[in-house]
Amino acid sequence: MVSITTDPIDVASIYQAVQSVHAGGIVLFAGTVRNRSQGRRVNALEYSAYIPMAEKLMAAIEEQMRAQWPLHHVVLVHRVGMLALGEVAIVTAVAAAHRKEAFEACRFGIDRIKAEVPIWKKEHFEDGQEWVVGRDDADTPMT
Amino acid sequence: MVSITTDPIDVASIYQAVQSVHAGGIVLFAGTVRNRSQGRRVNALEYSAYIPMAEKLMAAIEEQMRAQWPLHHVVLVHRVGMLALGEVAIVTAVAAAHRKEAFEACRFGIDRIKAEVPIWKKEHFEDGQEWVVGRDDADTPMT
Amino acid sequence: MITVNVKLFGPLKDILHADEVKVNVSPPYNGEAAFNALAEMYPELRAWKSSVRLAVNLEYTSFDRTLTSGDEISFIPPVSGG
Amino acid sequence: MITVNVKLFGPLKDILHADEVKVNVSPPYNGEAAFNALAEMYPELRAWKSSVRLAVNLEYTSFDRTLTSGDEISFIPPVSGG
Repeated sequence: MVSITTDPIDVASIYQAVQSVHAGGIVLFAGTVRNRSQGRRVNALEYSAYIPMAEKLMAAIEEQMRAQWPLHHVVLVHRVGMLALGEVAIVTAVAAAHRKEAFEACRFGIDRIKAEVPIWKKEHFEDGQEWVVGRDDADTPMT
Repeated sequence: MVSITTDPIDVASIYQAVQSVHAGGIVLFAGTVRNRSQGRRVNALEYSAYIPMAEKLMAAIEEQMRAQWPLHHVVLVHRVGMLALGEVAIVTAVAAAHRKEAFEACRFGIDRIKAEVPIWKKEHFEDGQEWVVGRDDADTPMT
Repeated sequence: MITVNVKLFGPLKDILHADEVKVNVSPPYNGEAAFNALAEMYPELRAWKSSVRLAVNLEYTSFDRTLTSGDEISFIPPVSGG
Repeated sequence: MITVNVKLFGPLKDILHADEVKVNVSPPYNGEAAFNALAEMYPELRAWKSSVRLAVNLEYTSFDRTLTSGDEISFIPPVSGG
């Protein structure tokens, strides 16, 4: 299940959605808004997306995940709009029989989303705003 | 924070405990009771632990995680007693600035717990019970 | 001459102050011709030529992809979701 | 002769039908001697000798570790938590 949403992401309900008696291992990644980026204090992050293309690519990523690993449930959700500090921007959650597959698939999901899906974030600082573009992964506020 | 508990594990409250405005990435692993093991239908899992030693080793694992990766929060919780299908036996949750560290540390935590910590599970089937001992990881019901 | 709809996002949207713009494309009617036509109107776009990817009808493709009138295309700046 | 407290878990607890047992250990007063003393009383334990690990006072150690009267020890069967 993939979606782009303007509503706050409820991590607990995503956990409930992926868990089942068939799955022994659940791995959930949540990316949240951090208060610093490259040494500057962040006030908020603004996400925008090319929504129909983003949903299409996220659905393709779910398919790739299911093709590579035997997964019971997959949830990939990205929020757009203005997010306050600590809010959840993205969740990738996977349930599988065993933990190895769950870890690998969950990691693959977030890595592919960050690499491919047409979503952009703008950092809002005290003294201005800046699109995050072509920055090394390790330096982005939300990895 | 590490603990061995007889109470049901509340995944949502663990997520709340690890998230913060300093951490951009949270990875949470939950191991739950699966309804099948090696082709047999499982009714329940019973976990027992050498509790003081298990807590000591889990604290050492948390220390190893914090020594290897810059982590904001770590929660390692294992439940003991009789668990019904779908119930959560273990959660390892990690919050870090970036996802790479969060994934690696979370995986390390569950891997070390499964390899070292003196906790044992007994599978309860329709027609009997069996300690899980020295079984390959991939074959255990709860990985 | 064909006409395509160009969707704009992120920094490119800020340059054009628009979500979408129609662009007339001359031969060879491909993605690169569309970009060049747009960059002629908005010279600030030129700096983005080497970093954007072309999407046609919601799929990434190469700049030499031939376009058809009515295609929805986008020049996708480096993404930064997650 | 020394006496140590042996904590029992998992399949070993099922063999002895006890959580804990006191064992008198003869020279060389080490983990192996303790195991052998216990296995003499409970021959079913012998099959576990190659797979258990010794813990002394809550820490894994080797079978040749010298014990002291009053030590809390355990023969840890292969673990299966998680």
